[in-house]
Amino acid sequence: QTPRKGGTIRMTAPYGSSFTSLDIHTTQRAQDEIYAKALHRSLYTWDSAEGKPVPELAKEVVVSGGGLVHTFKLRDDAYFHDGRKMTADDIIWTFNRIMDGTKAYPGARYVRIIEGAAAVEKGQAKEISGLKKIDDFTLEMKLTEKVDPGFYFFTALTSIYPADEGAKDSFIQHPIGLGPFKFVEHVPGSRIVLERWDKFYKPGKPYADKVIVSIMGEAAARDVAFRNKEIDTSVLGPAQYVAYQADPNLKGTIVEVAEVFTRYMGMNPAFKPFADKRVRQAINYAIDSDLIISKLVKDKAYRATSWLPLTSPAYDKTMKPYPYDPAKAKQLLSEAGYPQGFEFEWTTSQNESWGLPIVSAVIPMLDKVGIKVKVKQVETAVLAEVVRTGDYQAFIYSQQSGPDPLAALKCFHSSTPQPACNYMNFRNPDFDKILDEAGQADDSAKRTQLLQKANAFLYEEAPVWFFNYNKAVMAVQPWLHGIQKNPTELTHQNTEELWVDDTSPAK
Amino acid sequence: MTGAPLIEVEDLRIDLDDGERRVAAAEGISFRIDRGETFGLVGESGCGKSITALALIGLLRPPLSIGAGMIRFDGREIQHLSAAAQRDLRGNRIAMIFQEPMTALNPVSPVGRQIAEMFVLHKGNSWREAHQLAVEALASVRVPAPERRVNDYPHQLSGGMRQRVMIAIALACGPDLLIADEPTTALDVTVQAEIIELMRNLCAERGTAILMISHDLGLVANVCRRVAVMYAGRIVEERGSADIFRTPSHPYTQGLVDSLPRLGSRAALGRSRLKEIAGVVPAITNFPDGCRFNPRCAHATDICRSVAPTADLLEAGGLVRCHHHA
Amino acid sequence: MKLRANLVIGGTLFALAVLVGVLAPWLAHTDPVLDANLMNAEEPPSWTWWFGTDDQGRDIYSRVVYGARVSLTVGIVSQLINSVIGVALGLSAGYWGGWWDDVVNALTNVMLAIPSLIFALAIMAVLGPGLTSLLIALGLTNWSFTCRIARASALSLRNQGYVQAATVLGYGDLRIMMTQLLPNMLGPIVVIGTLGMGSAVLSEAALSFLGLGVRPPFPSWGSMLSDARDQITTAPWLSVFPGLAIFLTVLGLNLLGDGLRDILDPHSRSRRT
Amino acid sequence: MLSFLIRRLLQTIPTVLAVVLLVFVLFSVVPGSIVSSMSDDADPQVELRLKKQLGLDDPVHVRFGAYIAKLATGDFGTSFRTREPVTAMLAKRAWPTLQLIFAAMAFSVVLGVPLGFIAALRPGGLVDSAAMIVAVTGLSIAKFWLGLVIMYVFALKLGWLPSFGYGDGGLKYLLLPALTLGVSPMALFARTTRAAVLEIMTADFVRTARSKGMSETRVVKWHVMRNALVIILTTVGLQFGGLMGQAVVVEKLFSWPGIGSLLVDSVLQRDIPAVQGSILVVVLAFLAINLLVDLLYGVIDPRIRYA
Amino acid sequence: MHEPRGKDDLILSVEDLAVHFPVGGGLLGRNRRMLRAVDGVDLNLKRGECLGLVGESGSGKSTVALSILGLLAPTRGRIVLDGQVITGRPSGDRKALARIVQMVFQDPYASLNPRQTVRRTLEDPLRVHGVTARSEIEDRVATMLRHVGLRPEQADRYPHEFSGGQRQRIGIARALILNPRIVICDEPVSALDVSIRAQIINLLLELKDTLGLSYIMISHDLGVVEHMSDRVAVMYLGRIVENGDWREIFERPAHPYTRALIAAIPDPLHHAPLATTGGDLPNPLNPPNGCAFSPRCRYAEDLCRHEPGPVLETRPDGHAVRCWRSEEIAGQAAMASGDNGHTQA
Ligand SMILES: Nc1ncnc2c1ncn2[C@@H]1O[C@H](COP(=O)(O)OP(=O)(O)OP(=O)(O)O)[C@@H](O)[C@H]1O
Ligand SMILES: Nc1ncnc2c1ncn2[C@@H]1O[C@H](COP(=O)(O)OP(=O)(O)OP(=O)(O)O)[C@@H](O)[C@H]1O
Ligand SMILES: [Mg+2]
Ligand SMILES: [Mg+2]
Repeated sequence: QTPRKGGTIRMTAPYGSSFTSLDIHTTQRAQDEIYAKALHRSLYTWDSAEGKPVPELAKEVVVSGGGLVHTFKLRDDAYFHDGRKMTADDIIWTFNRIMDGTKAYPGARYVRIIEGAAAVEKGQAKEISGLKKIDDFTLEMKLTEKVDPGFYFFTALTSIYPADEGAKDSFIQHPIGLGPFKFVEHVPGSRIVLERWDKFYKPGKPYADKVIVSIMGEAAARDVAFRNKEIDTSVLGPAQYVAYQADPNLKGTIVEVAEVFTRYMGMNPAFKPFADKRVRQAINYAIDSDLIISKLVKDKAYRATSWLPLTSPAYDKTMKPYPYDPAKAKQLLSEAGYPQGFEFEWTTSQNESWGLPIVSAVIPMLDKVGIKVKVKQVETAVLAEVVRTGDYQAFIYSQQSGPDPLAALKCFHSSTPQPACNYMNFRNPDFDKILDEAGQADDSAKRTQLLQKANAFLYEEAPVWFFNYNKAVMAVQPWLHGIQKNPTELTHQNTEELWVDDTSPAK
Repeated sequence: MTGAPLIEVEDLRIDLDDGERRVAAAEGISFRIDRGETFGLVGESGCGKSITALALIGLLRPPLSIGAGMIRFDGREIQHLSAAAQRDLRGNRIAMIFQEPMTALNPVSPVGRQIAEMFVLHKGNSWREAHQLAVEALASVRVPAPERRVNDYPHQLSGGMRQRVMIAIALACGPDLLIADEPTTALDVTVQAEIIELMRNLCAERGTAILMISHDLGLVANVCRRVAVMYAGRIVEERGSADIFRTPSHPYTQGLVDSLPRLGSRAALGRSRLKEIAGVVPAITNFPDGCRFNPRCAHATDICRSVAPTADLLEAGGLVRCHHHA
Repeated sequence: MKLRANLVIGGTLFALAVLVGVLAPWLAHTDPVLDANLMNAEEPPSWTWWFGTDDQGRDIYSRVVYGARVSLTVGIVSQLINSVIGVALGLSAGYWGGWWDDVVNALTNVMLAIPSLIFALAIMAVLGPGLTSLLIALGLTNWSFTCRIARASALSLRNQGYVQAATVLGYGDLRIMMTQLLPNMLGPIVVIGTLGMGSAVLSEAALSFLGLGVRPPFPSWGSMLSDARDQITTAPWLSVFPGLAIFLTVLGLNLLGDGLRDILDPHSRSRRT
Repeated sequence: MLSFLIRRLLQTIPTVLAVVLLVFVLFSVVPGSIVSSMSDDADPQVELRLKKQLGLDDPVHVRFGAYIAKLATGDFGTSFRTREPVTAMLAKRAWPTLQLIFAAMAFSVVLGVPLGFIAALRPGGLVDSAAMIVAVTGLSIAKFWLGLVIMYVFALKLGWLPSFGYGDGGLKYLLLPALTLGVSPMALFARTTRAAVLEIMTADFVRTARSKGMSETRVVKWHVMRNALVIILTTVGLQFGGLMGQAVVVEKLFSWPGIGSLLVDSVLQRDIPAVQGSILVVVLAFLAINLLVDLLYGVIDPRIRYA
Repeated sequence: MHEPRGKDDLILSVEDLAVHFPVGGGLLGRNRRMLRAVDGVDLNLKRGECLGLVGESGSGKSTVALSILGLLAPTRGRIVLDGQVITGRPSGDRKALARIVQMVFQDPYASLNPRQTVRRTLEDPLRVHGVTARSEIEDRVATMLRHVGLRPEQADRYPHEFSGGQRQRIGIARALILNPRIVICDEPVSALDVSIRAQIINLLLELKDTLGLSYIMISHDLGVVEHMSDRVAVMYLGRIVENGDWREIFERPAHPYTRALIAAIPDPLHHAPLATTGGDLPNPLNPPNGCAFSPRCRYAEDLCRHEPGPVLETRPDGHAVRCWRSEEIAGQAAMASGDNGHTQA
């Protein structure tokens, strides 16, 4: 089928009742990246088919300097929506902006990998020393570590802004990017409307004339709108996943993908019972995760074995998850000195797929082995804070565990501070050693093997209850084509690949 | 037509439906008023004066209703008229003034309009004409600066002024009968005197008959030619007003006349203990058998306790409802 | 006086709800929190599961029965707090007048100007979700109406002969307020209280919907209804029963309030013609 | 009239100040650091610098003073979350909310008041009973639940109206949210109107009107209506507050881009300047509307006009 | 009849009492005006005496009473009760005052707390005043109930179970339970059924003698005032316009207002048109210039309308009048006497 030109794509943003900001550098919420994928471009992009980041704004990348220096041969056909051609200056300007320490841009965590970036953040330097403009379309980047920069620079948090334009007050009202669609209108709390950018650098693309991203936080309302053919995509929760599967008219609309998120219960080693590995393992034995996944999550998830998710290159298919074995759990508890069990406080948010309902289902299971749970419900923002500061006995969370396995496991490295992503404050020299080795390894097979070992180590240490890896499910109207199964976040679609056929009610 | 009474009430009974049963709030009410005559109805609070008046003008509303009897106005039985015909009489030929001038006027409508309504309703005038007539009506009740006052709202007028407005409304269409239900109890004595005089003069000029209701014997006797005394839902005595004070026939009337300190009596006769009527007024749901005054009557005998007395004609003229009247 | 239908129906519904809450341990078939068995998840209503089971496999009937406790506690306690605050402020302001009256009036205006649900939302955000917070949030935000009525009653009552008599007899202010004013203004206050309880139950549901409700695992009708909203078509029984419980209770309270108003509030009693 | 207006405006100032203070104090004790609403893993040093820059290190009273000073110039501060001036955010949100509230109010008044009138004309009759059943039902349903049902019925089953959205098509997007929001005030107005009319029907001046020989319809038209309006108006004015509260729920449900959904988002994400701004705007709107109601009173009720 | 009595016979004296109410004006106190409800009133009450206080509605009678009871703080003036100055004392002294002066209210329906039994209504004051012995309390309540003509068994009933007359008896019992010296009766019978009034008037007179009480009797009903009072004070617009022995006032009224008042009473046996004064009641917020009665007075001359108001002049016989022309009017009246004070308009 040849893609049709024209038409309107009507996407939905399901994660809340507004977009945070039109300045995509300020926001790390998945919600905002939905529109950003149409409006902006970063140095890299995630190639869902290949399962890895690929250069987007560069035609070629040359690695030198022992893997630390990357030289980007930039596109010379990328135009900002104001008609100006993108050059290396824009990228340097953008990265400098993100490192403005007075603004705390969340993208700083990625740019910090460039040498001299941290100095800018601390106000000790004006420009990132590791970025060098060779000519208008050649950029040299020196990293502090031997990593693949693609994993750092593919998200919208590092979207390239037109130099200087991005600093203007008007920019936040009317953003300008490099993406296939340009900004038309934002009705806060309702929608963003974008229209085709004719000078987009991929020939013949985008296909559609217009993209509307409507904000619809209520699953039930989204359901009505989707069935009513008012929207083209809808993210499905467990209940609707079941309902759509059961409905012959809707079954065909389902698109699923294993996302790189691990859902888990983090346990605070500072809370005495959790300091004991046996207790943590006991909890993994005591919870019938498979049952929860099938009954409560309605199979809209994959059972987690250890930290790394299914789609991770370092995922070990031979590993088996903790079996459901309350007797074993009881035995481990006795060994650890808690034959009668104990009580802990479990901090959770209301989230339907990894928050409160899961906690509620786990409570009676833990009760069976004598462990009592006190629930502390907080809002998502507070939970993030709690997790970062370690102000918890246990919490349940969904954390990105990919796409880069090394970065994902790095979260358990002793050198990673708790607020960064080492939320369980995990410190184990043996683990550190394996991981450091993996980081040094040049051979990718060796590296993968070491990463698998580290992952298995975590399994054994059980710093968390390994619950599941998310299965993202989206319903897509039959007239919308070109959906990419993006494991980093299914709603993040490269809109230039999408097209609607003429059966779309929106024309 | 002369000689025929203006209004004639015969054996009227007013029922009160209190949800479970019906009780007669007033019964056996009979009286007649001639054209241009002044007739008074006195009695204590709750004896049924107001509901009798409301029955005459057709304004009884549930839970009250006419149970029996007949009201004939100008030869026609009112109850049997259509609703529209009744409305034609009301305001136009029978008018009424109420006790509380404060609340009897609509607070959010200018007084002029409330008068003008009468002309629009009954005389078919346009609002513009009616407004002009309202100014004249206000002038006729001696409201100063009537052109200005027509646009005033009730709360901008004093109590006496409001009652004048009420009189203007009542007399607007030149009714044959004016029912005045305690028109001055809410007013000061000096103002009362003015209102009473105004009402009396205007009615005399126009030949309007007055049915005046009050619990003030002195006032009624002063205004009216004939007076009926009510007690517990019945008329117990009806006399010319000159006689009823000098020679009251019914023990209740006697008691009333004697029990009240009259201005000048202490100076003339010295301070003596007032005569008391023992006991209390019976509740409407609990009227005694026989003569309703019997529990409080010093002269009561067995017959009083069992048989309700009929209305007897008195030689000196008038009626009394007592087994033992003089 | 005829016994009014709304009074009887309303009273019965409310009494029933209270009874269910009180007798919850005896009425419930299972523990509302711990007796979750995912094997039984989302069973439709049947002889075993009267109201069906939820996605966690808990018996909805038992949860609705226990939910009465939380929802009614929220309704009753928060409204009690409101009534106490409202009466205390309104009564004293109306009785004493002067600067205190001005202060109370200003306070009432402030409370009136912030919609109570929004105010409750703000308080919940500060205190965090949970039953106590909810009681505080709803208990502090809805007293302005009671206060106004209490103040107006106190203003008119203080000119009543018996209040003046009490003053003349040398009663202290507190005694006058407690023995002379309070008992005589209870009618409308109770009416407002009853209606307020109904709206508190609804507010609890609304706050649950907004993600700031009662802390689990204890079931409240509002949180059950809110949690079930995504399954409104796939498993309607999840929402029907708590929804019905809320509806009937609030309906009962509204009817009861109306009925009480007819009896207690002299304003709506028909006067003499 | 003008002096009345000015006096009323002056009177609202303490109320507004008190509200500002209240909200400010409330959120100065909020748990969770403000910076967490900005970034997940900001460098601790960055966090400190940020706090300082936002003036969050100053004592509460200094912050309050600064806040008031800025407010006086119409500056509501900058949102922590969107980094936009709160004023700009509110400006965009105000109109949708006003649309929603006025549509709901219009719907509820237009339906509720006549319903109450009809019910009152024959108390105890069939219409009365039916109207009161509708009314009490409308008051007893959880709003979000009602909204979902309305959405299913009118959008999905009947296909009459879109289930969500704002703007381009105009009225058709407004109808369902306004209907959801309007049901309970409609019920309330029906009840208030009925009670008011019944109350007024027993007033002495109604008896006077009847004694003039007026038909019942005239009595109602000439004398009862206007008096009832005074009572209804009070309820309408106060009900705006309730509507603004309920709008939070309805806006969230229908993805309506108003102040309500902004408020919920901001509350949940600890965006304090935005929360303060939204509440303040709601309060100001409420006060403005009630000022309007007060002026209307003057038009309807001469006792107030001349007071 | 009016032999001068000793100064210590005075149980109450009110000197230059003024009570002004601020009215209008909002929060900001703009256009707030003073309503001079009482403006310079002097009154004396002797032991065992009944002072009648009459006057138009709004003339300040109740305000005077409330000031004496300590319920209103006077703007100016002095009140001496049983030798003690009570003005300017803290309101905490309400209890001491309560044992000297008490009040009987107009409306027997509104003046009893509907939620308290008669017993509580009567016992609570005793308790408040430190009488704690159960038997003494019961005794005093029973005695008092018998005094006012009720049976002690009726004490456990609620007010709605009594008729209006009985309620007024309870009101009187409540006023007397603390054994006060002075009782202020504000329209004690005007709300009662006509046939009941005599019972209450007789009761009040009896109690006065048996208990040695002094009364201040406020009433519209001149018949009642004449019947009960020893002295009468006539108020008009916040001031006393005439004050004197009852016989003087009723037989030889000196102030035109008093005369108009008396003349406006319809006489049941004398069907003459009622005397009218014309004019409207003055607005207390905006009192007329000169003599307050001048706009309505048929004797008014330029002097009355423009000079500042006349002062209260006391004649040797104790009869005081506030009128520029009382002498001349008295002369005219003497000429027209014989019509029982009724003046033709
Ligand atoms: N609408 C009504 N509902 C119930 N009872 C009523 C109603 N109207 C009057 N009554 C009763 O009917 C009786 C007679 O009332 P009515 O008003 O005629 O008395 P009245 O003689 O005019 O007394 P007053 O001097 O107090 O005006 C009273 O007992 C009263 O309680
Ligand atoms: N608390 C108050 N505030 C303002 N004005 C008052 C207050 N109390 C009384 N007044 C006014 O003071 C004046 C005198 O009132 P007062 O009650 O003493 O009159 P009165 O002679 O007892 O009248 P009535 O015979 O009607 O009882 C009136 O104009 C009244 O409106
Ligand atoms: Mg009457
Ligand atoms: Mg008085």
